[in-house]
Amino acid sequence: MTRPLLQVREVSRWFGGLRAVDNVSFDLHEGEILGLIGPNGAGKTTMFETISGFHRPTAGTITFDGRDITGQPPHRLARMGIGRTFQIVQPFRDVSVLENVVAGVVGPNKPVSDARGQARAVLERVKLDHRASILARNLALPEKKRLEVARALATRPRVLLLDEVMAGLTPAEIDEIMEILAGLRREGIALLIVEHVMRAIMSLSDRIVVMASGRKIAEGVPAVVAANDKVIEAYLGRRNTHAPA
Amino acid sequence: ETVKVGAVYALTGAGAVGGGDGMRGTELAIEQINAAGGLKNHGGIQVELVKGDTQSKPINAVGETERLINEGKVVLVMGAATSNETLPLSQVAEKYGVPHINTIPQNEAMTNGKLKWTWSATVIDSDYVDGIMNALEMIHQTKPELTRVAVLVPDNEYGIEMGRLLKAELAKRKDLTLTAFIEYGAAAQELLQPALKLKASRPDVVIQVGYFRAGVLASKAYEQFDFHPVVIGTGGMSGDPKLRAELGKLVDGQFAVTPFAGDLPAAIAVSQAFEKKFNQPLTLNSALGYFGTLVALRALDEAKGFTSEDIAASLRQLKIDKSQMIVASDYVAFDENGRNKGRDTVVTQFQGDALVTVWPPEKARAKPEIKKFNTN
Amino acid sequence: MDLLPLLPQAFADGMLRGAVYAIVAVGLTLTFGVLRIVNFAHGDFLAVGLYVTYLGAKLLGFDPYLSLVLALPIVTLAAAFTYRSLVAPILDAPEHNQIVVTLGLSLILQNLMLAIFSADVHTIPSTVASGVFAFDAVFVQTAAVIAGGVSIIVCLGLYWFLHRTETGRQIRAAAQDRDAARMCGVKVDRMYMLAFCIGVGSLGLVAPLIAPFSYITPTVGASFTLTSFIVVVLGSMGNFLGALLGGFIVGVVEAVGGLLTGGSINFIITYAIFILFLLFKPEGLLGGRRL
Amino acid sequence: MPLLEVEGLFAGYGDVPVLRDVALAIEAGSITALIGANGAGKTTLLRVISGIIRAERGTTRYDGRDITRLPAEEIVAAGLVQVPEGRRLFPTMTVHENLLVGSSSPAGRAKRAENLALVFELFPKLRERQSQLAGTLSGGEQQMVAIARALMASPRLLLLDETSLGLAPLVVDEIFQAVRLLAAQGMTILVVEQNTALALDVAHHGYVLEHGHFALDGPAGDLARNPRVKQAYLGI
Amino acid sequence: MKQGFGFFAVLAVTAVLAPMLPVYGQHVLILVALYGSIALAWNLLGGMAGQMSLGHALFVGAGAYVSTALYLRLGVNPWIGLLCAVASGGALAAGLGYVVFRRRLSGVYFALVTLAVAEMALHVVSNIPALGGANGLSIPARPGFASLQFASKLGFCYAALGVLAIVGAVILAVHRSRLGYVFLSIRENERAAAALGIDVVWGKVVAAAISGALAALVGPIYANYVLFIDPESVLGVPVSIDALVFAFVGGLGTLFGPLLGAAVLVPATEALRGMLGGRLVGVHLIAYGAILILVMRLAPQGLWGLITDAFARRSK
Ligand SMILES: Nc1ncnc2c1ncn2[C@@H]1O[C@H](COP(=O)(O)OP(=O)(O)OP(=O)(O)O)[C@@H](O)[C@H]1O
Ligand SMILES: Nc1ncnc2c1ncn2[C@@H]1O[C@H](COP(=O)(O)OP(=O)(O)OP(=O)(O)O)[C@@H](O)[C@H]1O
Ligand SMILES: [Mg+2]
Ligand SMILES: [Mg+2]
Repeated sequence: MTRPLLQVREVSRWFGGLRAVDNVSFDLHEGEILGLIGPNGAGKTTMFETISGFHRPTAGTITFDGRDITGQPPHRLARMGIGRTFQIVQPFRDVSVLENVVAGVVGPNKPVSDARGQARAVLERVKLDHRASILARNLALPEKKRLEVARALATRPRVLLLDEVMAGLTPAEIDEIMEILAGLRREGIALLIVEHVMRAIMSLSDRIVVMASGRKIAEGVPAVVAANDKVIEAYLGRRNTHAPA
Repeated sequence: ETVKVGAVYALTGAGAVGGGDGMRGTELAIEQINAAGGLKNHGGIQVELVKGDTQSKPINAVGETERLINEGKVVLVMGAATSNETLPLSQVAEKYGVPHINTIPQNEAMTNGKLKWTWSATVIDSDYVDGIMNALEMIHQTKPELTRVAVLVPDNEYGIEMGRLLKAELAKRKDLTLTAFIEYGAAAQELLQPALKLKASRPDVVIQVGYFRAGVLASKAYEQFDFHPVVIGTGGMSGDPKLRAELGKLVDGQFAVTPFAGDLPAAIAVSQAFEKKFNQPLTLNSALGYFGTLVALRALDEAKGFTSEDIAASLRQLKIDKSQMIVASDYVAFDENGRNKGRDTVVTQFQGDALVTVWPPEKARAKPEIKKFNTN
Repeated sequence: MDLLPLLPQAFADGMLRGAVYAIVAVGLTLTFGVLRIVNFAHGDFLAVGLYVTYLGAKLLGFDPYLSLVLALPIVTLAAAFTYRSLVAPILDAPEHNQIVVTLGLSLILQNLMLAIFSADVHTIPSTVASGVFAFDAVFVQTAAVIAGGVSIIVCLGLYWFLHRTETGRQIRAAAQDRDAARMCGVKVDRMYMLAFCIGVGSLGLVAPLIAPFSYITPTVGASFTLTSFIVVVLGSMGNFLGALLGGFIVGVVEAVGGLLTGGSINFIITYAIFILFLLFKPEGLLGGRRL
Repeated sequence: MPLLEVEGLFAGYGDVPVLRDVALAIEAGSITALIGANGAGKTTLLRVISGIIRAERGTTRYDGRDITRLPAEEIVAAGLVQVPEGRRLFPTMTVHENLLVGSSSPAGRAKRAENLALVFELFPKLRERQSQLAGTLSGGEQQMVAIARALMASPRLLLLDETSLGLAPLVVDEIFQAVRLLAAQGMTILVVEQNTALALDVAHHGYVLEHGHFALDGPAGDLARNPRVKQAYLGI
Repeated sequence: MKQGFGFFAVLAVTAVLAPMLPVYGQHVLILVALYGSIALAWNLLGGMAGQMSLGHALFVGAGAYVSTALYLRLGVNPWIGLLCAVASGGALAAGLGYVVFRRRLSGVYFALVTLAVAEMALHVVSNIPALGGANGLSIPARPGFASLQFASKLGFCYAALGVLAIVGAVILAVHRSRLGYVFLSIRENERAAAALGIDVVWGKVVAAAISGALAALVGPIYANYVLFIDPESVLGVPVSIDALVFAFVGGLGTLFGPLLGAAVLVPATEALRGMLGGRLVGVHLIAYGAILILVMRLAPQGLWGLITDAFARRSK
């Protein structure tokens, strides 16, 4: 495999006495999809927030493309090429879908000249182009999730962190998103995805990192992780120990 | 057929107390002249009042004055109650060349020669200071030992100017000791701390400057601290008959330096008419509004016609004698700057139920009483 | 001048004034801090209460304390009417709609009082509590002590009510999530109405209490509105004990500041302290914990 | 007679129509699953039934009584209780307080102590967390509180909206275990789920909502084998 | 595009019609243009960037005081004073914004801080003798273009419309540039904005600076029109409240709604005062209050929304 694009080294993030993320390390390579799973409250979202600069790590270092980015503010990381979505969708509710994505295009300090064209292209990639002129708040949930992806994509990220973009979707809708994500991988964008939908995460991911109580408890290819006793105990439960499709 | 005159006061907003009083005085004066047959020299023509409300904002003083001049077609304007409204008002009068009768504010800038169209019937700040020094004189005639003097002024334009003049005047008097000079916030909700500091300086006499509300708050604070100096007040802060109604005997014995006293011979009838019409006593601002309007109407009556030039000429020559003075003015005649040469103040005192003029002796209705007081 | 000996007096004045701020702010804490209704007319209801007290004195010869039987029900009724006609329809509206509506209400109330009572300053002395207590060199008005005491009791009482009673709990639940509360069987409309009526109606209790040592004009309430917002924020939004503490702090800062400085420099100090507070402890005195 | 009966229901938000001519019948003691794409109107239907929003037309009958125009709190008092989508806890109140608010209806208040005991038996974790602020709980724990809070109202009919959303598989198992237990004790339950397989697995009867209208209904097992359902909702 | 054209068209028509207005009408036009400019400036920060200030009087007042004091004390030409006013308003807003936004204060906290700072400034100025203290400053009447005083009312009309045009042009330029999206993103969701590469603190400070500078532009024109300023009239709370009420009533966050708000409410106040002011004290303000409530009830999105809705319906 290529050299790691994103390196997380012994990162911790504490809230007072609570160790939400505790000494976690992993790598993400170019063009790779890395799944991050774990029980509720395991620290997955906190890990995302720390990588994308919304939280400063309590300890540890994060490097991106060989540069130490630990403690950089979120907007600077976004400009470097780290894009992210939010677990709770946060569209700009009162403007159109297109404007949402234009904001993504110009966000990292780009002029507005051909931003609309670029935004339309991004909307096509997530199959939202037919909704371009709708106010974002009027979108249905699956569309909002895709908008969330589109806006992050518009910033031309090299790494994209996706936090539960499939939660609340029907299986058919999940299939649609999976297809989009597979397309992104083909474009060479590295993806770090958090998901509780096992079917999706097991089939999409190249590798999976499992967290519980802030710690990394397992890492490896999906089949191996799914069979790991610790993972079954903490997360999957006996009934869900099916191997990936 | 009527001739229209304008009056601009703050009827709403922060300055509504003073402005409302001024407007009521003006209303009464106009009602009376109309009832008495209008302007005699002009075939008994009736006078119509057009009112403007500044809402206590200078820019509305501009707008309202312009409205009155342009749309109300008034031949002269009167007002307002505070100098921050009256200065812009007079600038408009200047621009249109319409006579402006300043009724209430005593800011000297109104009549320092820069404004050609403003005539001021009332006193200026320094008159109050002279009056206060007279009052001290009066006190020392019976109690020469009361030499410790403290000063309490608000931090608004009126208070700061008065404070400056008072300080300068007291500094000249080697026989007096200035024990404290205290500024209070004009918008303050209570005056406990200023009163506390006053008391701590152990003055015999407190000179207090301010408006009605401050008078209420100061008297209550003195009472709380069991502090009873000889009080000389100015403005609405002392000597307003409404104070007696609100505070009862708390104001007993307080002196006030004022250009108006309700017991001046010509004022008594006006007071009664005012009470009858508005069901409230005639206050300083009401009296000044009334008096300024009288001056304006008199000038109008004596003018050849109702053009601005005619009215201005009439104002320049105007002479009103002592018998018609409802205020402390000795007579009315304007100097070249539009300042009333006859302007004057008297000293009044709350004595029991009455508010009486006690100084100067020739205008006094009673003798000043300096009752028991404590300052320690 | 040696100001040191005067400090105890200033402190006492500040505490008593702070208690008044606190009790006015407590009502705002309920409506603004808990229900999130931005009410710029809050203080004007205090003025309404004061005029009711004044009328009681003028027309019926009531002592201010007796006027409680008029002011409390009338202000509460006014609050109920306001809630039904103006507040309830805009509960879901954006904050700025609420601001404009309550600013409009404030204009209406102030000018209604102006039209009826004129801008004159009035006082309402009490014969029951007219005296002055003297402790050593400190003088305090009996009426102010009564108001301060009641204020503390009311703050604690409301705290108890909101945290320890069934109704209080339901009010808090309704304030946090109206639909969820409804799904729990809470009569949400009634709880909002009740909270608003208590929050604003409490001013009907405050008015007669402060009447003996303050004054009335149509705009007297407006100055309380601003101070109350400051106190509510200082004391951690929505926290009654915080409001009490915030009230005391503002009162004492004003009084001691007034002693050490003159004129409006005092205001500058109060505002400066408030700003520093917001900058460095925005979650308020009692931490971020809302109700 | 069904415990809940919905007929000819039309509802929407302002100008936007959502439900068109919906009819539904739920037998006492059964578990019914309601499935459908996002935005199909499932939540809207539950909100109408619970009296949170008003129907434009149509009736809902509960226990033989017309409750279409009843205020939400009276519907709760009658024993029809919803666990809302997104949990909707009172975040700065403690778990205990959340549970107490859950028993605001007269029926709930009367059986408060009893229900509290029952709830702690069902979710032993919550007993330890009683004095923690609800907003600081993990997602799974919050979902348990949401269900527990609804149980505090002594429901006869429990409506569960997207209970499994965002929860770890293990927790989802725990929660549906509890649902089965409640049904076994005689409670009538309506579950709305995106996790169609799970919903049809636990339910006796199922409804498929498409664009605000019921496209299909039948025994849960039949639906699970229906090719159309398989393709659209089971992702197979 | 369309809105910009519409704005300048309305401005041009107004400029052509202005000479035909009676003098009092011209006064009202000046008021509308000045208050409208303040409201538009406020809206750039409060509506477009979502940071609602309750202290815009600070910038209006700074503008008025800087130009007036420079002229009276140092004899600086009022036109240069005007530039200094704008610079000082912008600098003040940027400085205040930097301190406040860096501490992550927003919403009601931001509103209260700005209110407190403006009030503090009022009392500070009241205590500075060089600025006339509470007395205020009177500007000697010296009509002439060079002294920024215009001999005729019409001259002031054009000056005020000029200010409005500048404010409008800046707003349009911002709206069409990247800044427009920066403000929009910050207003809609700060965390999402940061994730898009937007420096949120920087964006807010820029919004504050532009807004403050534009508000300060109004100060010198006001001062030279009234020829008198004092702390209460240019730094007082009512100035800030007016700006925000006009913006709310006109349409928060829309490009030109706040101007519409001023264009409706200012003449309404004047008309009400003219009709009712002389009779029963305060009645016109009661009516004004009722109008505010009614507008918010009937047009929750503001008058601008009402108009665009009507157009949308017509074109359907
Ligand atoms: N800002 C914060 N302050 C205090 N505690 C926090 C904060 N953010 C998260 N936590 C705590 O950190 C822990 C990890 O939370 P996190 O949101 O990262 O979990 P998660 O793995 O994303 O869970 P889920 O799958 O439910 O989304 C939880 O216990 C949570 O309550
Ligand atoms: N408060 C609201 N105002 C306006 N429209 C709404 C509102 N809530 C929902 N809608 C719209 O009504 C339609 C149905 O929504 P509903 O929430 O009932 O769907 P659902 O089937 O529960 O979907 P989901 O699986 O996403 O929860 C959707 O198009 C949605 O956008
Ligand atoms: Mg998470
Ligand atoms: Mg739903």
